[in-house]
Amino acid sequence: MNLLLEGLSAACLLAGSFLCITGGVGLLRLPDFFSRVHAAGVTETLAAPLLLTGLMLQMDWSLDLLKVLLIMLFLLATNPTASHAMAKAALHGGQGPNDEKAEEDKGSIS
Amino acid sequence: MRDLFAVAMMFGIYSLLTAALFMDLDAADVAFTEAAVGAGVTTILLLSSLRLTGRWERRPKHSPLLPLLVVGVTGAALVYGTLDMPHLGDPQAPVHQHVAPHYIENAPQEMGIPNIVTAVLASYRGFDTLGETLVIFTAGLSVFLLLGSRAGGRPRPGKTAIGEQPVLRLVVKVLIPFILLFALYVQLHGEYGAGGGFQAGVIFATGMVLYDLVFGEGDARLVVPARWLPRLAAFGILVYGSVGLYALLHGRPFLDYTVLAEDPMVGRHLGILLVELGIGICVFAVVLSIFYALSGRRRQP
Amino acid sequence: MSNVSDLFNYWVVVFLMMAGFYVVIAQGNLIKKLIGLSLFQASVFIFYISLGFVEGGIAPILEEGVSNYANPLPHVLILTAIVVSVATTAVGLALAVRIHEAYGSIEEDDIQTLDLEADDPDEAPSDKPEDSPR
Amino acid sequence: MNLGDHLPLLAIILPLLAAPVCVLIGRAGAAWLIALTSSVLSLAAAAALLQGVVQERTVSYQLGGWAPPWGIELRVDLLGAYVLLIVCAMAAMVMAYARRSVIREVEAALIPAFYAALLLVFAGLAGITVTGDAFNLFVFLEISSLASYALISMGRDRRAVSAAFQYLVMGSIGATFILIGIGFLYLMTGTLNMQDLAQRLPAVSDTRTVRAGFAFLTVGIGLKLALFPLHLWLPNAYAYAPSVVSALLAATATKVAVYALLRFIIDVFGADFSLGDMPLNLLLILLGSLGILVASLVAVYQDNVKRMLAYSSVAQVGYMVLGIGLASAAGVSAAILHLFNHALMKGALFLALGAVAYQMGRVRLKDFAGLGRSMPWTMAAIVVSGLSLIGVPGTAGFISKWYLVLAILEQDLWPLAMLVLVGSILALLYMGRLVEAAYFQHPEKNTVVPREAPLSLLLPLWVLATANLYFGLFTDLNVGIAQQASSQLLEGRP
Amino acid sequence: MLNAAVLAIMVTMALALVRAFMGPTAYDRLLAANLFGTKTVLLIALAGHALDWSGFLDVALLYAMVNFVGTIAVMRFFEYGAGEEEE
Repeated sequence: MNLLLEGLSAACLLAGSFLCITGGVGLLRLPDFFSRVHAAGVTETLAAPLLLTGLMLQMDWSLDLLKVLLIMLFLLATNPTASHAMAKAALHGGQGPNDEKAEEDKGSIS
Repeated sequence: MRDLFAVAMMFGIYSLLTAALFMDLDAADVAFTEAAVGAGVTTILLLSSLRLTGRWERRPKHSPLLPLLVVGVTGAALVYGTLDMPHLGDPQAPVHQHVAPHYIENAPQEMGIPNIVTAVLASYRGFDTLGETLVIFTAGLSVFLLLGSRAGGRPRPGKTAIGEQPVLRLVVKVLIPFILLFALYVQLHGEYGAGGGFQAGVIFATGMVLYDLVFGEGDARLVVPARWLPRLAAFGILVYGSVGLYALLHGRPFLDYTVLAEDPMVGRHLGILLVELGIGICVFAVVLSIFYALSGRRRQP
Repeated sequence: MSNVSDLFNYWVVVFLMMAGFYVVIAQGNLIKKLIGLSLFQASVFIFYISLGFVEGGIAPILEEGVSNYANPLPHVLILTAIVVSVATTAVGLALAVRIHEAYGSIEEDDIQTLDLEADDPDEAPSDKPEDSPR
Repeated sequence: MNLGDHLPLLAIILPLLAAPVCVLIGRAGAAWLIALTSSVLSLAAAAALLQGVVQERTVSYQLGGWAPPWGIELRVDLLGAYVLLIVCAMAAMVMAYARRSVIREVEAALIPAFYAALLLVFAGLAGITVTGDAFNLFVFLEISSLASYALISMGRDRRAVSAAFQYLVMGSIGATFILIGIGFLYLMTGTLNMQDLAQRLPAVSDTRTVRAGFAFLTVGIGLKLALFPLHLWLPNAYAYAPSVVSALLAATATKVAVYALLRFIIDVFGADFSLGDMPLNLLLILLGSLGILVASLVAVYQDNVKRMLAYSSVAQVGYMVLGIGLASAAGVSAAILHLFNHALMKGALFLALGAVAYQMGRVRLKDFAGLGRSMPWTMAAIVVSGLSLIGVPGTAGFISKWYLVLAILEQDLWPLAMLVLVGSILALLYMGRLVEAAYFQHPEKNTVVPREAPLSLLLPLWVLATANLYFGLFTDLNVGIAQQASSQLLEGRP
Repeated sequence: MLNAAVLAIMVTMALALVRAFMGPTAYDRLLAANLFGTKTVLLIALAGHALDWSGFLDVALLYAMVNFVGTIAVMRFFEYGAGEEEE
């Protein structure tokens, strides 16, 4: 039984960390702000729960398990909202999604 | 790094890393406080004052030679001082021989609560904590003296802070009860794990600040009007002071909690709980009043 | 002379202290001075906590079967000192806002020039009008 | 434990808890009343404490019922009780004086908070004199300086705010240095209680950590003390603060810092370590004399009278530090004596300036023209305390300078004796300018001739002025306690 | 296995820091700071379990909250800053 648990948690952790790194690299490589928001979104909203489930599988039933679940729920609630709010604010901030020209001159001012 | 907003964010990251370092050095309570205060309150206060004083910094004109010299001398004195220090974490260091072992051995018998830090904070060195609460009260008082609670015009009810963010408003509406509940948990959990009056007060205030940020401070001031806050802070301190004075009436030295109940253990429990409550109220009122004073002020060019 | 490599962590703390101290002295912007100040104080706290660290000990929260705890006293001192540091920063920020309103800028050089410009220091019209929003 | 045993605590808890009560009540008149009663009560407690301490040398009060090294202990010896008495006395005088002066200088809505902050400054300073725990001293220091930052910025001139900011930055750096110093000491000894430190330090006193800790502590306290090179924040802070605030700070803040310096140098580190091994006595003598000369010289050229007195405070601190630097029982007792007398002189002078500011609105030298006739009582008080500042025989100032010169001659350091004389002459110069403006110049035509300050301002002013004279003539009480305190301090440990 | 995950998180944090320093627009810095915060929550949770600290989950939960509030605060004040004046 716990072999299955071990395997599952290992898989989750692996997938989580892989997504993490791809998100990070995406954050650096992608040219435009809005594509970076997407990359950051991937890591925050997908890699985080994967890693936390991996962690939960390894822990035995205790108050701590409940707390990790709480953290996961909290992250799931806040991160998408934060990314959404950021994208909306950026849009309001006059930075069109994919007009490259706006990207250059906007970059110089702020 | 001339964009002060970025500096404020970097400072948030710095205090976050300090909190992680405290975790690694087995200081759960301190990491908790540093995270709640350093990354939370300080960053928010910095941002709200940067809003008032402008975001950009000019290149300093004068040469950095003298400061470098002073810093060099102080640094040399510090390094000179560290040469005879015991290594990191070696148990024979004098620090662990003299006063600390008493706390670790006697706290369970005398206090009966697992979190020794709260035991030392509230009872052994309770007078320090009274001083600490007074420092926070003084800060709130000073900001009140400087910026005045009614400054910056009347609150603008209903003005949404971040343009039209329906999604954000909905999620925040769901989250705030959870945050306030978490603050209550931290307040009462002080004796068993990391937490206590001070951290709880900060989390309460952060919850209210979040409400203020998203729904515009007009609504927030309707919930907790700014006029009450100085009095609330004063009430928090008087709760702490009266617990101490109560011991005086019974002829015991100040801040001796054993008078609160027949069995000294129960008395100390009660004393610590009351004291933490006093701190929580005071810190909540002060942090929120400072935030109101800064965020409510109109921008004078 | 204890071998030097073990003292490495103290030197990191000293470097952080000096970085904060340098920012306080060299920078002209008042808000940056405050950030430098709290940086300086934060590194003093790291120094205190590293005093209390015990090899193999755990956080000073009593659990069965564990005898080796970190030293709780520095933690208590630091809880108070963090409060002091935040209080000083908050009052400093409030002062910076008031300075910005009085002088129009928070660069130290501008403030000094504005003060010197006023020919008779006390005659200066700069005397705050009574009705300035307090 | 009857009331008598709680005295050390009562002296500081009263103002500490009176401050929140002032804010809670929120009315100006009531706030002033609370402030006055709590400072008068703590003055009574301090006086009773001095009686108690004179008999049984030291009074110890364990907080929370815990024994010293584990809990915090309030420990009052002769020196502590003596400084506590002068702090409480000056605070009571300033509170009695404050009512009308504050109404004129502070906006009505902020007056309750103003009194609360005044009480906190006083309570913080009183706490420093009473506490026996090093970290507790840091906490009280922080309370008093934080409250004084806001109070200084309440001044009417816009420079008050930038002066307060400078004071905040330098004060916080000083406090952090003290924190580093305490950390080094704690590292090597494992305790924070001052008596415990005193016993455990000799064993480790030759290590570099303790020496570095000693250096940081001295620099930190030096910053708070406005020792000569570190005094840059003081003139602006005292000059632009409201007159009540500069009176309270000038009369007590630097004195308590001198007390802290004495407490750490002699009580905790031991006189032979701090003044013998470490070159501190030379340093103190050098900085003290430099401070006297430079500060007095600068004071002569000041146009704003408050700044002039602020610079003269830096010079007077130089005298005290000179006394300590002599590293002899006579020197330390001269320093303690001067600490007491200087509080009287500066308190009276700043209260008098407050009366002038109350009538004229400003305190530049030009405003003093012809005041001798229009405000006779205030000017007479200024002359009396001015004479005491110069050190004319028959005034308190003379006594402390006399004992200082005796201590110097004991070690036949002739140049220093000359220096004290030059300092007095410089003091004569800048006070002379003031008196000459008041009595021999005529006010410009268009200025309105001010009436005499109201009685509520004059009464405390004259109480202090007569105290200057009283302690000048009847010296046994004053000198007796100072000499006992210094001998108790020094013989505490070889 | 936990250590591998912790390592991956650290790498991502480093990348986020690079973006925070380099980021042309302030929004990029804000994004990087938010990402950094979330990753630290995960780091504390995982490392806490691996090195069995005590009381680390409260800190992680608190930090998730503080990070969220900080991001909202920056957006709120940033909007004011950018909107009204460009020094």
